[in-house]
Order: sequence, then C-alpha cells, then structure tokens
Amino acid sequence: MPAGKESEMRKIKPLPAKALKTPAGKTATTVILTLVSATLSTAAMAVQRFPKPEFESAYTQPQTLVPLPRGEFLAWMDVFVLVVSLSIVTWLVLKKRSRLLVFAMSVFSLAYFGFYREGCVCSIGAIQNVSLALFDNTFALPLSVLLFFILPLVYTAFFGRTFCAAVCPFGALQDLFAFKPQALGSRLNTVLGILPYCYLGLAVLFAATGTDFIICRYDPFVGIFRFNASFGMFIFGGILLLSGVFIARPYCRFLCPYGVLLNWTSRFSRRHITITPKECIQCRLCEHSCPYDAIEIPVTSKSPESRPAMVKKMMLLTILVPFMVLISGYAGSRMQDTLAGADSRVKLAKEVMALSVMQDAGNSIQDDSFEIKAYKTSGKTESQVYSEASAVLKKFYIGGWLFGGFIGLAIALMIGGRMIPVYRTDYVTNKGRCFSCLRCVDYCPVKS
Amino acid sequence: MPNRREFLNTLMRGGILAALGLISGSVILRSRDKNACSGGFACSSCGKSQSCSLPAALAARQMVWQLDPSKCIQCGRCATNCVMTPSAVKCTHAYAMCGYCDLCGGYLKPGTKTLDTAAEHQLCPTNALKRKFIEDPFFEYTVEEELCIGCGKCVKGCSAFGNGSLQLQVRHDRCKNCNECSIARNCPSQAFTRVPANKPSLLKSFGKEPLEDAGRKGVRNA
Amino acid sequence: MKTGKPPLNTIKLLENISLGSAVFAVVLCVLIIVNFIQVRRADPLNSPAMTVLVEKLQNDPSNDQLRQEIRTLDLIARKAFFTAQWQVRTGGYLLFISILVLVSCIKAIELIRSKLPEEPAAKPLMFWETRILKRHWLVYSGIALVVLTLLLAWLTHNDLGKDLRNAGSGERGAGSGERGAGSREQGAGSGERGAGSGERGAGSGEQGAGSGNSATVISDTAVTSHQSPVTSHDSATAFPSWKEVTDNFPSFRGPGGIGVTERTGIPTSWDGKSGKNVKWKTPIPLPGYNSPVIWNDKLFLSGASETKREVYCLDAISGKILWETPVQKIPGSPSQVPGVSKETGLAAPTLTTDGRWVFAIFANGDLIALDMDGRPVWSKNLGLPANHYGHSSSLIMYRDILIVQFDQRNSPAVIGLSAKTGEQVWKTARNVKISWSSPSLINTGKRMELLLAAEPSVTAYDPLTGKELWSIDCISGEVGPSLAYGAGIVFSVNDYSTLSAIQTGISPKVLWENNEFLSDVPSPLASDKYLFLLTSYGTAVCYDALNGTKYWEHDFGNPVYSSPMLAEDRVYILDKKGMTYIIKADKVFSLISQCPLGEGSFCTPAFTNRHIFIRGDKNLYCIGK
Amino acid sequence: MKQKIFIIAGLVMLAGVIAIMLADFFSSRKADKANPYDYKMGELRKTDSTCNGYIEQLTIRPALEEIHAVACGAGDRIFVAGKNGLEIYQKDGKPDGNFRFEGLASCMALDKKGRIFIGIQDHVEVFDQLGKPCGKWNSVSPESMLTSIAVTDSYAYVADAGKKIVYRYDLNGRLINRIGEKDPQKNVPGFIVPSPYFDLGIGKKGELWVANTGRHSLEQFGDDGSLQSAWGEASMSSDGFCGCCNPSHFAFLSDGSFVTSEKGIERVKVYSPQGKYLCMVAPPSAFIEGTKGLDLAADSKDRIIVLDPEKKQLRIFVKK
Repeated sequence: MPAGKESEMRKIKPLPAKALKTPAGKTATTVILTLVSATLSTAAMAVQRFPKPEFESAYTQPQTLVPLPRGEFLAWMDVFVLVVSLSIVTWLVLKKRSRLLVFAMSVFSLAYFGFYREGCVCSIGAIQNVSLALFDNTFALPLSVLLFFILPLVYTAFFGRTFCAAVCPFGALQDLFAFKPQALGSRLNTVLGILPYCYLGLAVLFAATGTDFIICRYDPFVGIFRFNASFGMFIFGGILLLSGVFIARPYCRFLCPYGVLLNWTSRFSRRHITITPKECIQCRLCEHSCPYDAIEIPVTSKSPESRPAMVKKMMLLTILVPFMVLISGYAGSRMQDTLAGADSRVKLAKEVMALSVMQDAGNSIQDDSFEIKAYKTSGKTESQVYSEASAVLKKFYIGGWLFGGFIGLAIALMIGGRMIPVYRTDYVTNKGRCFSCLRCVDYCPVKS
Repeated sequence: MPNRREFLNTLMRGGILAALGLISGSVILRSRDKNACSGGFACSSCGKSQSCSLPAALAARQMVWQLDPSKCIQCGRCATNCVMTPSAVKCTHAYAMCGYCDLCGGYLKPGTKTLDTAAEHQLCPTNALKRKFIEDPFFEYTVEEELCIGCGKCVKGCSAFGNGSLQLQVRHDRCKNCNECSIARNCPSQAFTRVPANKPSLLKSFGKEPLEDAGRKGVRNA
Repeated sequence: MKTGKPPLNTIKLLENISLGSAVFAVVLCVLIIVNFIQVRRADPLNSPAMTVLVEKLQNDPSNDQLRQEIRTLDLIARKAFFTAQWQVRTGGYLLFISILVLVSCIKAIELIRSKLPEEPAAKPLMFWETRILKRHWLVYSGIALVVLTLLLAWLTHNDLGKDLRNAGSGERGAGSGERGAGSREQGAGSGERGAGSGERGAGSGEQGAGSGNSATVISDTAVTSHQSPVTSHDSATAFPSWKEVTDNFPSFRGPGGIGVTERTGIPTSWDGKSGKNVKWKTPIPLPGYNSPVIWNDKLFLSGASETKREVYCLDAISGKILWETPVQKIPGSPSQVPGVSKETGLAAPTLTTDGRWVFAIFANGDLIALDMDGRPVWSKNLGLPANHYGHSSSLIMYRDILIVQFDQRNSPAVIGLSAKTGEQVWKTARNVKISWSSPSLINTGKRMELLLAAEPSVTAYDPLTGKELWSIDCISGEVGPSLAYGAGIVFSVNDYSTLSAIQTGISPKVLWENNEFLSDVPSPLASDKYLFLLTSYGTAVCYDALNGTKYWEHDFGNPVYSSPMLAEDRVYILDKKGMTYIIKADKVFSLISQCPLGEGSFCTPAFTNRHIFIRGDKNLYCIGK
Repeated sequence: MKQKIFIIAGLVMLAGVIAIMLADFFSSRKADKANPYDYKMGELRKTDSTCNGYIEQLTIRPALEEIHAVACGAGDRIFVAGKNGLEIYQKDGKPDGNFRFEGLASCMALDKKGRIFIGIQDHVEVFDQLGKPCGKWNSVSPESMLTSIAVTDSYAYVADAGKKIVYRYDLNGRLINRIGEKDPQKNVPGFIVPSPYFDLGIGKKGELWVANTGRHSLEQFGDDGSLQSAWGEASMSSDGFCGCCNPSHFAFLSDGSFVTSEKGIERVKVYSPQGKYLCMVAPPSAFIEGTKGLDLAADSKDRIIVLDPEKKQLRIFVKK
C-alpha cells in the first residue's frame, strides 16, 4: 500500500457543522470525531483488499465518521461533584442546620445529577454493576462507578443519610412533590418496609446472574430527567410522583434498594442529625413535622410485657431464625424457574426446545422468531444453548436460596429489633429511616 | 449503658466499612478485561497493551454500548426499544465497502424496475437514505442522520444483496449510555456489547469477504 | 419565620397560578397520551394503504396517477410522523415548564405560610401497643410472603431444569450418568469429540472416523435446508431428527410405520425374471418374512432357522452383504424352539434403525442392538412370547427409545427401551389379546402418538413416557393388519371385525365404519384423501378417507400378504406370487403397470430415491437404475 | 377522613406502580416480537417448486477448514480447494487423494494435462495432481484479488475482482493481455464488480465468458478484448439475476447451457446457450440464508457440483 495513501486515510477530518448539532447542544464539545478506518488498522488493511470503484470524475469518497462518546474525564468530574455536594450537604445538615439551604442543595443536585447528567450512573443503579462485577470478572467496573456506590455509604456511616437529604436526584425530585404528606400509620409502614428488601434481593440476584439490571429497567425518573423515554416509563414516573403528593418520597421509602443499605449503615452512624441541638423541651412541635414517619416519640413507660416473657420470646426468636431463613430460602429456591424465566439464555433455550420438539414431530415452522433466527445464524449447537441455560438455572437455584434466606433474615431481624427494650425521654429521629431533610429541625424552637 | 451502645455502634460501623473495603478491593482486583485494556486511556504508555494485566477498574475505563454488525440480524428492535425517540442507533455508511451500485438493495424496494429516487421505490420509511449520481454507473448513498430511525431495513437489504456497507451503529452523540441498554436487553442476537469508550465503533469492514469470512456466520445447527 | 399577617394577596395569586398550571399540565398530559395512542395505532410509516398501492403499482407499472398518489401519500405520512414527534417533544417541554411553575408556586406558598405548627392534641402515646402491633404485622407479612412465593412457585413451576437436562442429554444420546457433565463438554473441539465417540463404540465406526479423517459421503440426501451438517457429522451419538428419519426408511412400512414414503423417482416398471431394471439381486442366507429397512446406503434384514438367527447388512448401492452377525449367547434365551406357523416364521418382525444402531427381534424373544458395523451393543431376551403363530410385531423407534409391542398371552405390554443401553425406560401393561400387528408413530400436529392395535382396542401412547393417551374399542379377533394414518384419521381393520376410521385430536372418535371388505394380513393405507384397503385374497378397495364413500374395488386375483405402500401418489401392491401392481392413488381405478419379481414374496417393499428394495422368498432385489 | 382518602389514593398508585413492574417483568410480551419495519425477505426466497428440474444426488463433506473452489477433472474426478489444501474425490464421492499448500485458494482450474491452477489471493500457483508445485506466477498487483481462473489448451484466463479486469496468460504464466477494460471505441462497457465475486468460464466452443456482475450480465469476449455478445437482466424473480451484482459464479453444461449461482437470494439455475431461463437446480430453500460464494462445476455427465461454503459441502445435483 503506498505510504501516501495510508496517511491520507488516517487523516482525521472534522464532521460538517450540521452533524455536530446534538439535541442538547452540550455534547458538541465532547464529541471528537475519528475516522473509523483509521482507528482499526486491520480494517484499513482489509479495505485495501477490495478497492472501491475507480471513479473517473473528480469524486472523492467521503470518510465514515463516528462520534466519540462523552469524554472520560467527565466521569471523574461527576465523582468530584458527588464528593463536594456530599460534603456541603453534610455540613449544612450537621453544622448549619438550615432546611432552606438543604433545599437549595437538593435543587442543585436535581439539576446536575438529574437533568444535566440525566440520572446515569446513579448510586442506586451502581449496586447492580458492583454485584455483577463481584460474580463475573470479565465485567469491567469503572472506578468511578464503584465510587458512586461506595462514597454515599461511607458518608452515611459517619453522618447519616445526608446523601438522601439533598444529593440523590431521585430524593430531591420526590421531595419537591411532597405537598400533602400523610402519616401512614405503623402497620402500613412496617409491611411496606419489607418491599425494599425484596427489591434489593431481586436486583442483586438478577445482576449477579447477568440477567437484567432491574433497578435501571424500572428507573422511574430517568425518563423525566432526559425528556425522552418510552411511554411506559413516563407513566410509571408520573404515577409515582403523583402518589408522592400524599405518601412522601414513595420510592425512597418503599422501593429504593440502595435505601436498605443506607438504612442499615445509618443506624450505626457516628454523628447523626438530632432534632434539637441541645436539650429537648418536650414541646411536641416536631411530632408531626416529619413527612416520612421517622420521628420516634419518647418512651418512659414500661413495656406491658413482662421482662421474663420478653426474654423468652427473644430466645424463641433466636431459635426460630434459622428456620425462618430456611423456610423462606426454600420458598425462594422454588421460584427458580420463574425467576430464571427472565433470563434471555433460558428464554432462548425454551424456544429452542419448543422448536426442536416441533421439528421432531415433523412440523415445519413458518415464521421463526428473531431469537430463533439469530440462534440459527450464530452457529451455536442446541446442547450449548441448553447447557448455558442450565448453568443459569443452577445459579438461580443457589441465588433463590440466598434471596429467600436474605428476606427471611431481614424479617427476623426486624422482628428482633421490635423486641429490644426502649427507654428515652426525648423526641429523636429514627436513625435508619431519617433522610436528614431538616424539616423537624425547622420546627424545633430550640436553636443553638 | 450508653458506653456499651456506643462501642457496639463503633464495632458495627467498622464492620460495615470493612465490608465495603472488601467489596471494592475484590471488585477492583478481580475485574480484568484484557480486551478493554489494549491501547487504552491508562495503558497507552506501557507499550504492552495486549498483555497488560492492570485491573480494568483501575484503568478507569468507561464502557459504552455498541452494536456488533456481524451479529446483527436487523430485527428492527433498535428502532422501537431504545429509550430515546428516535433511537440512538442509526445507520452508518462504511463508504469503503460500498459498491456504489445502481441497483442498491438497501435503497430500492425489491422488484423495482426503474431505478430512481421516486417515493414508491424507496425502502427507507423516512427517506433518510439519499442517492446521488456520481458517474455512470456509480451512485453515492448517504444517510441523513436526522431522519434515520434505526430500523435497519436498508441494512438488511444491503447485507443480503450487496456488500453490507450500510450498518447499524450506536451514535454516541445521541446515546445516553444507560447503565443497562434497553436495546441490548431485547436484542435477539446479543449483538450489543460494552466496548471501551476510546474505541467506540464496531463497524465491520471489507477483507473478510469472501475468503476469510467462513467464521462469521458459522454453521447453523439443527 | 414570618411574623404578622401573611400577605393574602400574594398567596391568592400564587394559588391561582398553581391552579392554572396544574390544569394546563393535565390538559397537556391528556394531549400527549392521545397523540401517543394515535401514532401507536396507525404508524404513518407503515400504513397498509401504502403497501397496497405499491403492490398495485408493481402490477401496473405504467399507471402514473397511481404513482402520483403514492408520492402524495408518502409525503403526508412522513410529515405526519415528524409532526407527531415534534408535538410530543414540544408537549413534553411545555409540561415540564408548567409543572415547574406549579411546584415553585406551591413551594412559595409553603414558604410564605410557614408558621409554627399547632401543638398536637394530647393523645395517649401508645408506644408499646404499636410496637407489638408492628411485630405481629411483620410476622403476618413474612408468612404471607413465604406462602405467596410457594404458591407462585408451585403454580408456575415447570421442571425447566429437568427438561433442559433431558433435551441436552437426549441430543447427545448419552445415558443418565454422564448427562450433566456430558452436555457441558460439548464445547470441546471436534477432534476430541470424534475420539470420544470412538471410545463409546456405538455408531462410531463410520461417522466418528468420518469426522476425524478426510470425508464422509452420504448419498441420497434430498434437497433440504433443514438438515444440518453438524447433527449427522459431529455428534455421532445424537439421535436423528424426525426429518432425517423421514428421509430414510428406518422401519416396517417406512418412517412412522404407516406405509407412506416421501422418496421420489420410484421406478414403475421392472421384470425380475429377465432382469429388466433390476440393479442387483442378492440371495439372503436364512429365510425370514421381515422386510428390509434402510438408512443412508445401508440396508438391514434378518433371517432365522430353528438353530440360527442372523442379522444382515447390505450395501444398498452394490447389493453386497457388508456383514452378517449371528445372534447368539443372549442371556435368558430359551433353548426351546418357539412354535410358530409356517406363514409367520421365526424372523417375522422387521428391524428398525436410527443410523446409529440397528435393532432386531426374533420369534423366541431375542432382542439385539448392533452398531452400523455389525458389532453387538447390547442384547436381551424378553422371554419366550406366548404366541401361537409366532411373534411378528415389528420394532419402531422414537428419538432415543426403542419401542416393542409385546402383545402375548401372558401380561401383554408395550415396552420402551433405551436405544443406547437396552435398559427399560418405560413399560405399559396392555389389557389386550395377542396381536400380530406392528406399531405406528404418527404426528397429530400437536404431539407424536404411538398407535397399537389389538383386540379390543386401538390405543395411543406417548412414545416418550408410555403414558396412554386415548383408546377406542373398535377392533376384535386375531389382529394382524397394522394401522393406516392420513388426513388426521387413523384406520384400523381386521378380518371378521370391522374397518374403522378414527378421528384423532383432543377427543378421538370413530368417524365411520364399514365391514364390506376386511383384511386379515395386509395393512390398510391412507393418503390425504383416500383410504386403500387390500384384502388378503387380493381385492383392493378405495374409500373416501373422510366419509367412507366407496370409490372403486378391484380384484387382482392373487392373495396378498405384503402391505401396500404409497409413493409419489402411486400405490404399490405386491402379491404373494411376487407381482407388483402399481396403481394411481386416485378415486378412479387406474393400473399404471404390473411388474413380476420372479419369485414369491410375503414382505413389504422399501424405498429410497429412485430405488425399490423387495425381499422375495430367497433373494433381495434392488429395482432401479 | 380526608387523610384516609389521601392515603388510599397514594397507596393505590403505589400498588399500581409495583403491579406494572411485576407484570412487565414477568410477561413474555409476544407483541414486542413483531417488527413494524420488517423487510420480509422470505417472500423473495419462495420459488415455484414445479420448475425444479434437478435433484440432489450426492453430498460430499470435505475435511478442509474452508472450501472456496471446485473443479472437475478427467474421469469426472472432483477437485475442491480451500484453506491451505486441496482434496480430490472420485465421481461417486470416494476420497481420491489430497495435498496441502499454503494460503487461501479462491479459484481453481485444470488443464488437459491434469495440472491444477490455483488462484491464491493475488497470484496463481500451479501443481501437478500429486501436489508437486510446478510454478508460481507473479502477482499483477498487491490489490489483486483473483476470483476465477479458466484454462484452454493454450491460455489461462484469470479474473481479478480487485482490479476488475481479466488477464490472459499463456500456460507458463506470461501475461499476454488484459480483457474487458472500459473502451467506448470498442463498445466495451468495462466490468462493474461491486463485491468480490467475479467469475469467468470457457464455453462449449472455447470462447471466453465473463460475469459482469454489476450489470447483471454474462459477456463473451474475443482474445483481443473485443466484446462479442452479452445477455442477462436484473430481476428478483427466477428468470433474472437478483441483488446488486450477480451471478456470482457460473459453469457450462456439455450443450453450452449456463449454470449460474447467485447470492442474496441463494439459487442455482440453468439457462440455455442463448440466455433463456430453463429451470431451477437448487432453490433458495436449499441453502442457509446468507450463503455467499456458491462455486459451480459440471462434469461430463452434466451433473452439477455446487460448492456450499456455509454448509461446507459439495452438493451434486442430477437431472430429475
């Protein structure tokens, strides 16, 4: 190949201005256009193998241009913004104790992480990336995604759920819509409180088996952030926001899988927000201020249940825990087929099996599904498909046990938590459930 | 009593932090993607890009979604399953592969007798593929990206009857790079893969046709 | 914190604005949804009207008006598509703005109105009560969750894993022991696979070597896109697809045992005496009334005398006997010679094969499996059949299962054996008298059914499990003829009984009956439209398959024991003297030709493309060029 | 009371959201499987089965890793060449020898003496029947991509899809002239070869025929490069050549009839010496969709040997 020609082919040529028009106009700077054939030197060689027609007119062949994705440094900028906003919010929550400023920060986060960064990758979704990376070491997890997962948890371990207060765009958006929050009552709170555990368990199960990222699939607000999504996604987000008018932050409280992790981390946090900076004057003003039912009332009376009875119950529970875990684990493992049915490899195996039964019976299939067509051109053998699917199925069997066991354990621990004797004189926030939104602080007449 | 509670709290907090450290450590050290590492962002200086064993997570490689045209069967789901409307997947023309045919299988409806740009002859539902006369008997075909909805009709025609120079590709200026690509989930042939952001294109090109091409399609089985 | 009176006017204004924007937002939502539904219902880019017009134009290319119409429609469609998109996008932005206004107004009102909350009414703080309540609710919901999960699991449980394992192992034809591991090894290279199948010893000789060495030649493959090279090439131990089965002639009366073959180019004239159109003729060492079966270019027969039993393999191209394997030293084989009639003989049941192994059964209950090179793979004795004429039911195979109809006097049964090992996979007891008919496998469109006939019933079984699917009492006597199947109807007949047409399906029922002509030995034969019945004294009758209307009858004059065969819309009838009558499979009787064999025959001919194989009393003939 | 209504409304919506999620996740969504923009190629691949004049008689499965070229030699022996080697079969499909060489053979021809001319990418190598090399011709250009070769008593014609030209060599590899260059004076339109399929062959009377695929025609040339005659038209139906550029390969029967193969709609057909469509040899349904490069050969008994590179088979068709 003549040297001159090669250098000509490797020339990088900017795209005409028209093509640079992007919907938001913002990526224009980040779009670096390269010549495809130049990036793949083997391809450039290959092109030479079969030359283009020899044109007699002055026609020159245009070069195929592909836009480059968003620059990698921007991912680091996101991490930087995350750290900074986490720090600021933590400072606002713990030191400034200003609801208004926290609200302002939440608007900023909504604008940056929500509308500018369009909600991806978020800390909630990063759960799945991390669990997939843990179980599949061919899956490359960028450090920035890992940091998105880790950093809010680390902050929470020390300062409570300040991430939820004003950094997470989901929380910020729902917070805006909490117009008429209603107290849900203990029963509903308790029962609905189990949902996030199920969601987390399923999300990890499906991510670890490489089946699906259900958190992202059912991400309610990402469509709103992008002004572009499927119709179903909009409806989904819209309904959730509407329900959020009465049930404040429904996603955060009753769905968010990351919330489960934050909840447990926050319970052991070092410095959590307190309603009053000093002594509680028992004015009871904050009692109904929390839209999230996260304020605990003082308990000075004694439990009506006698102490020996409680101890007995506690011991019974301790004995029962393994059984509960086993029973729900068994239930989970029985769901193996249903759960694995969501996996594309299992779906394909099912289709192939149906096809081969039909073919063995001598029926010719008129119209193959696209999956079958793709399978036929892929060169995979039937048994390869089956063994792949049974490997997945096996994973789901183990995963089903773990998932069920996890739910059982979570419920057992929740029951256990309701048995620990309590004595407190002040109004305090529930360290697990409190989003550090500072509404209660606003109501507290005691100022520092 | 408060001291004991405080101690337990610290213990648990330490446990949680240790668990987090363990998770991140294992994720960083275990995820090695040698493919993603070749000649990349962090590896370009070391000179042994292929054999590099630096954990991919440390190389901070962003991964983006791309469609592998050699696996694509043009089912049309790119047009309907993308979270974006119109889809972020669009037809890209690898000019170097194009035969500049008069009778273009990607442009014209099958069975068309007169080869012209009349609406009734066009395969593209949105008129996004443009035909321009160059010289007898060559025609240039270009994709107008604004109009393309990524349905892959022209791609199917071109790969069946022509050289396959029209190919579907994720356009990264439109792609939101969702954590999980909605098209990938619905792709029947697993043609969607994560590729390193510094090599975001998987356009296929000539040379494997026809002599080195046997491996591409493979032999179909029962 | 505001002190004093809140600015009422501002609040009023803000309230009005928020109300207005809320209404606006709702209206926009409705509009967008309507637009969406509209686009979804009628995609402007895919209007059927357009398709119709273009099709019209293709038929009438000179119609310029039509051309113009299409272009206009096309323009409108594209405009509509992009307008709809524009509308949705603009609507979305407007919706966003209105909601933004709404939210900011409400927040502003909140801010202005914010005041100290009222002190809540003093009500008893029931901490412990709620706590206990919570605990109970947790327990209830936990139990509910587990119950729900289990319920769902049982409702949706489908044994997918087992199915996959079965499917995987079925394909490889591997036994139960190596199932899991075996299917996972499949990814290994073909060389290793070739070696593996060689070790396994079964079906390996030819095909295993073929994959290792230079080439495998398979002749007589029909033009087919279904057949994949890999199934027959690489995985030497996989059972053949049904397509491959129907491409061969693996059992008595062809694939499925219903007397129909899809082979083409079948000769219509020959003369065995003069040798006209006879490719070759080979004497068969031992006598037997079993008919030839063929896989690719190998043809299998058996023969028996009172002391010896042998299986023969012939090269279908040259007629050379490739191997003959004596069947001996079978554990449990009775020393006594079974009492058989002359017309049944000691080797009446026809063999069956699946290209990997060939199976033969003899009148004394000896059952043997041989590989393609004649090496025994397994053998067993099923016990001396209590059968006064001699056992004559032929073998048939489905997937990996060898099916034996064992209708004898003591505990009659149908048995499914693993083709690979001979182990019993299933056994279903039959409440029937002794029979001499052979099993048939039919595809009803929904499933494969194994059909057996014996007094008192025609019964269908699932060939994979042996489960009885249906049974109809419609036959009696010493049943000799097997069944016919065509147009979704099963036909059964026996002498001194009746001819019944049974509609298959969800609830099989007898469509029509007739007892004018009945058969003692030859099986009936059905095409898509007609039923051909041949009596053992040599009269052929044609009925309408659906309603039993008799179209014609014709007496050929000589007794017939062989079953008629349908090939290329012709019926081949071979009488006991060796004369083959070829008639059109039509509602008008039309004799195409009659061709003598030169010797008598009791057997049913076998077919490949362009060839017929007929076993005479002494010789096997290959008819064709 | 009001509070209760709010709570219930909120809860109902929340339940709705969860129900939507579950329903969406566990439903198989059959409707999604239809493609509104489907380009239905199945219709085009359907052919009238009554015009099938041939039946597949024999299938040979060569052991070569890839196969690309087939030719018939003396005694109707079948030669197949591909990646790094060549195999020989008797007419009934029995193996009859093989040898190995380096490279990817793309085309092959035999001369009267039984010498085997193999086009390997950009040059021709000559072997005797036992595989002994007896010549390696110089490459014309590194851009060359030899796709067909045909040999007469005194000349070898080589089609180069890379340079879109036909070369005439003597049998010792000396280039004599180029055929088919665009020449308006001589009325030669020039070859349009949009894809790397470019076949040529020697007709009954020893005349040279070249497939001008981009024009969907077969053109006959004199040794001086003059265009003698041409036939062929583009059509999706079975009487013409489909797609952008076909026929991809062709061969001659003993009466001078053409056997052609196409890609796009994979089919093998027979045309009369005058270019009139006669019958189908193998319909599209006989091939795996997307098969390209069906090389053809015909033996003295007019059996048609189709090289199927996807199935890796030599498929021999005979007249019904």
